[in-house]
Amino acid sequence: MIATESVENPFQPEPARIVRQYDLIKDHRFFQIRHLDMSRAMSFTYNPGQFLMLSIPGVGEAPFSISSTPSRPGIIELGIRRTGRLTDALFRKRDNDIVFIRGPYGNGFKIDQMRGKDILIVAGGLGVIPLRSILYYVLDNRDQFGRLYFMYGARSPEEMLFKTEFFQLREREDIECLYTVDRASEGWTGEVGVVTKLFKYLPDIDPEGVNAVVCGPPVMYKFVIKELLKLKIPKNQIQMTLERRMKCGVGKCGHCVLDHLYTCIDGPVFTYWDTLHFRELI
Amino acid sequence: MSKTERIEIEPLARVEGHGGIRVEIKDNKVQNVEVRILEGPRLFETLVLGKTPEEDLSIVPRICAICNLSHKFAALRGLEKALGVTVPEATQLYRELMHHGEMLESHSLHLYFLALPDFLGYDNAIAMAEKYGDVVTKALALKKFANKVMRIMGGRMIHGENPILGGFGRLPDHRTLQQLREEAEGFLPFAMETIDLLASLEVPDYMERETRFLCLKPPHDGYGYYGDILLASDGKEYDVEDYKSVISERVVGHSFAKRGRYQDRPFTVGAIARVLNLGDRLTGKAREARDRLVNERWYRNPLYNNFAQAVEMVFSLEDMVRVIDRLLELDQPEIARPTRETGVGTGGVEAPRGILLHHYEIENGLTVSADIITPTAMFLDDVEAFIRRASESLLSKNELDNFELRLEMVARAFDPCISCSTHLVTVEFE
Amino acid sequence: MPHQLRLIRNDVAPAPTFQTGWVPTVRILKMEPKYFQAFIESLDKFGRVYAPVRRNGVLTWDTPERFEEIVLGGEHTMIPVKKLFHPMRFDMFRFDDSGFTPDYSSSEKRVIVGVPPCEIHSLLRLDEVFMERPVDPYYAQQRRDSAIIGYSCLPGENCFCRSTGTDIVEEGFDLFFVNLGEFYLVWVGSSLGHDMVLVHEDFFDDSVSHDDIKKYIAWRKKRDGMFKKSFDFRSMPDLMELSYESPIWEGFAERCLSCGQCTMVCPTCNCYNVVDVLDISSATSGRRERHWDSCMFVDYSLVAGGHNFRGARAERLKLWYTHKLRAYASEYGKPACIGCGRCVEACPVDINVLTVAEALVTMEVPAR
Amino acid sequence: MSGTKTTTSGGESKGRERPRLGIYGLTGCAGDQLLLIHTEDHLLDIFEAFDVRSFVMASSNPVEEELDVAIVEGSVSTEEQREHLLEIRKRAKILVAAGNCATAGGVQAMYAKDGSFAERMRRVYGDDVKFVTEPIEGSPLDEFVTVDYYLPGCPISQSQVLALLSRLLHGEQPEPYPHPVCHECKLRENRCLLLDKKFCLGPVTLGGCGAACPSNGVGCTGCWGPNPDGNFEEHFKLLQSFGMSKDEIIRRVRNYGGHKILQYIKDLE
Repeated sequence: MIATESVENPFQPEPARIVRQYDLIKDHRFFQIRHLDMSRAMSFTYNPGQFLMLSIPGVGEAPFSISSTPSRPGIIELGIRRTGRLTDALFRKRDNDIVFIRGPYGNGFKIDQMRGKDILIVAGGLGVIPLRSILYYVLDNRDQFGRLYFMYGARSPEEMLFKTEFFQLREREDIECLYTVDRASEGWTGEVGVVTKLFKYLPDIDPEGVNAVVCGPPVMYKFVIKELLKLKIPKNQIQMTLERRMKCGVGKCGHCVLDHLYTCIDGPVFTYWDTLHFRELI
Repeated sequence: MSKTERIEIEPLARVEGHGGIRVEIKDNKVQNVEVRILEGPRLFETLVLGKTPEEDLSIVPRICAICNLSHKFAALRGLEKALGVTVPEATQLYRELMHHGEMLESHSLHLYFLALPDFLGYDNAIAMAEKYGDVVTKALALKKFANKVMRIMGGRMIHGENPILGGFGRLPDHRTLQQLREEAEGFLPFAMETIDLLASLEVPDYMERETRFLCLKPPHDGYGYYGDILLASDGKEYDVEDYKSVISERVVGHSFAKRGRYQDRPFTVGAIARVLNLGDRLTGKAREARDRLVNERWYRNPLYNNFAQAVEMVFSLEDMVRVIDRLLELDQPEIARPTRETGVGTGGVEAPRGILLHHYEIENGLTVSADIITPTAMFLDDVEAFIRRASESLLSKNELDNFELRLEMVARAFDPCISCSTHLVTVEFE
Repeated sequence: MPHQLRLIRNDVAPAPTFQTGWVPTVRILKMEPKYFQAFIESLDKFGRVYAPVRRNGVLTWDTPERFEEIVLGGEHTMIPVKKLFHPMRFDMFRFDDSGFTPDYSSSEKRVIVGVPPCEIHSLLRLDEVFMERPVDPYYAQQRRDSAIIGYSCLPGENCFCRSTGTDIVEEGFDLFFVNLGEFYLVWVGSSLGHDMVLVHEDFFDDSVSHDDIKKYIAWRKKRDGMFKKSFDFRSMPDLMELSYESPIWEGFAERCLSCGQCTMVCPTCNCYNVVDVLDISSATSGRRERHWDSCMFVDYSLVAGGHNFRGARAERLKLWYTHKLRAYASEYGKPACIGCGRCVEACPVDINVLTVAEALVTMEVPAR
Repeated sequence: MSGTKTTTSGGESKGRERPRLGIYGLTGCAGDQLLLIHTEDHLLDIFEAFDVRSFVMASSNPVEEELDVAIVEGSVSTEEQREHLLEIRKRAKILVAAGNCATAGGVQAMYAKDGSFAERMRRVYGDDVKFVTEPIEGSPLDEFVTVDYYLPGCPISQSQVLALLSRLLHGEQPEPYPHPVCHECKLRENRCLLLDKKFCLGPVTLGGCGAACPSNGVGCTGCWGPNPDGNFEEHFKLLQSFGMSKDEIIRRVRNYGGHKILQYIKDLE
């Protein structure tokens, strides 16, 4: 009993304006976009950890994590690395140019499960982009969560994304910021080494009371999870967000399939418990 | 023009490939004329050595995209002779249909898009379209139709692999044939309008000189584009297997294409040779067209080759209808199989621009020798001769305006497909 | 063909999945063979008729020029009926500077004649993917616009649909013809099917006798005895799970040509790629196309920046078989394999559900 | 949401100069240029969208200046062509190699680097000829210059060349298509020739041709060049099981493989 005329086309891209953009570091750019239709822009909401499909007509469409928090509505923020045809085209766009988006897609982080808990955010490199969303969500709803630890490892101080923002966070008392770089440069006084080296700075925690969220390059997960398990954090309280090739965002095209799950609808956030069942996951 | 001047026309615009004409003039006298073929050597006859006929059939059409199906057809005729393959009537007719497609495609491209702009004084067909929009539109449609025939019979537009030893990989259904028949009939009026247009043109005479014409004589009473007998305008006939004694070849340093001669003199092949040698076999509208256009000057003036192409377009459209009508009566043919693995054969086909000969020697299923003589290789010496004549007559009349363009027109009239001139002699295999 | 139980318990009606209407009870009718052609020819008023016909030597779903062209009752088409619902290539949108406009023009009213039970099952499997919210409007429209006329078949050389439970069908058709030789039993599966019957009511007889039922049961028995291939599907999920690290994957990967034929011919494979094609024009206009894709191809899991989650051939093979034999079942409670045997016929190097299933048991990659 | 139409502030393309295009042929059959001419419906679009500076096969009076895009067909087969290519490269921002000759060397490169070229030249032309330009064994463009985009095939495919041109027109990059011929072959609903033990290079050859040969019952000859993901070893074993010798398989794979096939078969030869 489907009348196509009245069915929404889930693949329909909607126009959005690039409100502002600037380079984070070389080949990494920050975009603020807003639906052209103002009422749509104001009603648009999402969960931290969700993503958008972004199109440039004639070039194509790809998924991008939302880096802003729904607690600050009206503007969608994306952090994008220039890696190919679509991002090349996107980087040529100027302020006020139009791109096309649809979404939000994916499950997002399990906020309900995280409420009342201590939050441990572990980001590696580009992985900080989706985690920035949950980071600010927690900060904006500070009373709903316990202690907040934010670990971020970058290759070098120069390659830290959102460096100014994140350095300012260190001045807040309601968050513990731990940063590390693989290679220090002059003036860097923080930790040097991979992100797992930061775990030694964690105070004693009650593992049952902690929710960890992890995102980073594929090689990072194994090592970080080992540390989290050492802390005895329950497997279903470890969440990670994954990247996969996607062509639809709504569980049809098949590309992001992991076992019987689709990264686009059952993910991109999975718990470590999930990955034990689906060995291909990480 | 008192001191030595060298006129170079390079590249030869709108000639497919890499031709260049070099004319050396000293004290108002033509010293030297060279049509240079500087496209690199490809050594096709060595490429097929040790290969199966199936591979030969895939490799040799790559000599020239424009007449790729002529090469395929000639190779099929040569290889089938060598291997004792006799194709049924329907297969032969499908091949004729295919060949009509290529003939129409090539002639329409050359006549409407390359030659007519010259006659009418335009840079290209797009410029010509402003005043002759109707002609260009219809010509485009005709060419498209011809491409369709090539695509259906060849398998794709260029280098289709549908024609195979003994038959075809895939044949069109009756519905498709009917459609092609209707379309062919539909283009006849336009082809006849073209005859009217040509009849109204003035054809310059600055290059005129006597020459001889060679073509293949069809194995039936009618006009046609293949055969096993070489027919010369002097009335002589030769078995195509003896082609080496009829057409002598030589190598020149300014050309990777070899040069053929008949009785030690340059000669002309192509549409004009066919219409002159076989024109009295034409019937119907094609006969009307031929009678309307042909005159004594054709024997001296290569520009009439374009007129001959127009006559052949009419013939091809009419003959396609005949071929399809017969095919609709016949069952789909079986693929004919080789009866031997060792043998020798020369396949003769009239490519759009003239006689194309493919000679193969097969031993135990593998190619031990091959010789391919392309039409361009046959007429290049004659092109040089006509260019020399044109230069001399223009110089003597002191007509130096558009000198290069007028020489180019002469070369272009031959419809030289330069890429197909990369050609070789027989390689004797030890 | 419909489940035997339905013959007697006609109070439980199959849900008419995608037709507009509801039939309170299953009607089972009889038809004499002499009426069959006229009946099929009468269906064109419900839409353009598609059926298995031979084109260039290959059986394919296409529009028959004549009734005689239709091939029914056994041989499979090489490409399954999914191509009529999930087209190999189509335009999803036209775009220009002002945005994307959906293109639904590829759909038309159709009557698909001769769909075997396994392929009806395959459509129900595809429904699980495409009709799940959010509904794929392209697929949904093709589904809504198509009537399914099922037709019974006898197993071919490589059929093993008894093992996958797809040799019988309870839903997903408008009419279903069981060919018993001397007559047809015709199940009416939807109100549209009922409307079709009404056009030539005189062809049908609604008094199915006890004797007819006995003939049907005998035919079922005979058919059940004809299967030459089978495999134990129920143990597959566990076996797949246990074999995740098995060396057989590497063994099959050495042999696999990654040609993707298995996925193209598989009635339940639904993967696609989306590509924007610009017009040759200075304006930014063009179309967004959808094409069949395959998880056997190297770029299937390749993301921008060059990371390939399934660069190794073994990973790609494992994904497909895991998906067919375990993962889909965990999600939807039934295998994604419908036992048609197309992969058995299509693979030039004998990698298919049967050889893989066997290797999972023997831990040996069978010789070719 | 469905059918959303909005007026936007316009893209970057507005008011931009048309990109300058040059189309050139070196040694080959001219089929790739001819194919462009055969795009009838799109040829005028190409001339409209691009400023076609040089395309001597289709239009006279070429203007040999700076180019945004140069499409070069054919192999480098003489010293003069090598120089011509270097000169085009200098003028062109983007260089596209079109066709098997330009991308792999063409059929004339089937004996690539086996040392027989001089002898074969001698066989064909004799000992004494001195040509005005030195012949070179057919070589792909990237032996001498950097190539930005490849359009493989003998000939190239109309849809691929139009897709490339339309992307370049907007300053975008083309979509890669790294699938074997078998992909399109199955979509044409052909019976797999390998099942009938017929020679076919489909699985080890890049697709894009629309399965031109297998659709006519003729095995793929490999003209799109090697599929880097191809399982060459296994495919050769399969063909050997049909009764073909390894030499014959290598010979056939080299017919259109030219220089590019060598790296894939070096361990198999």
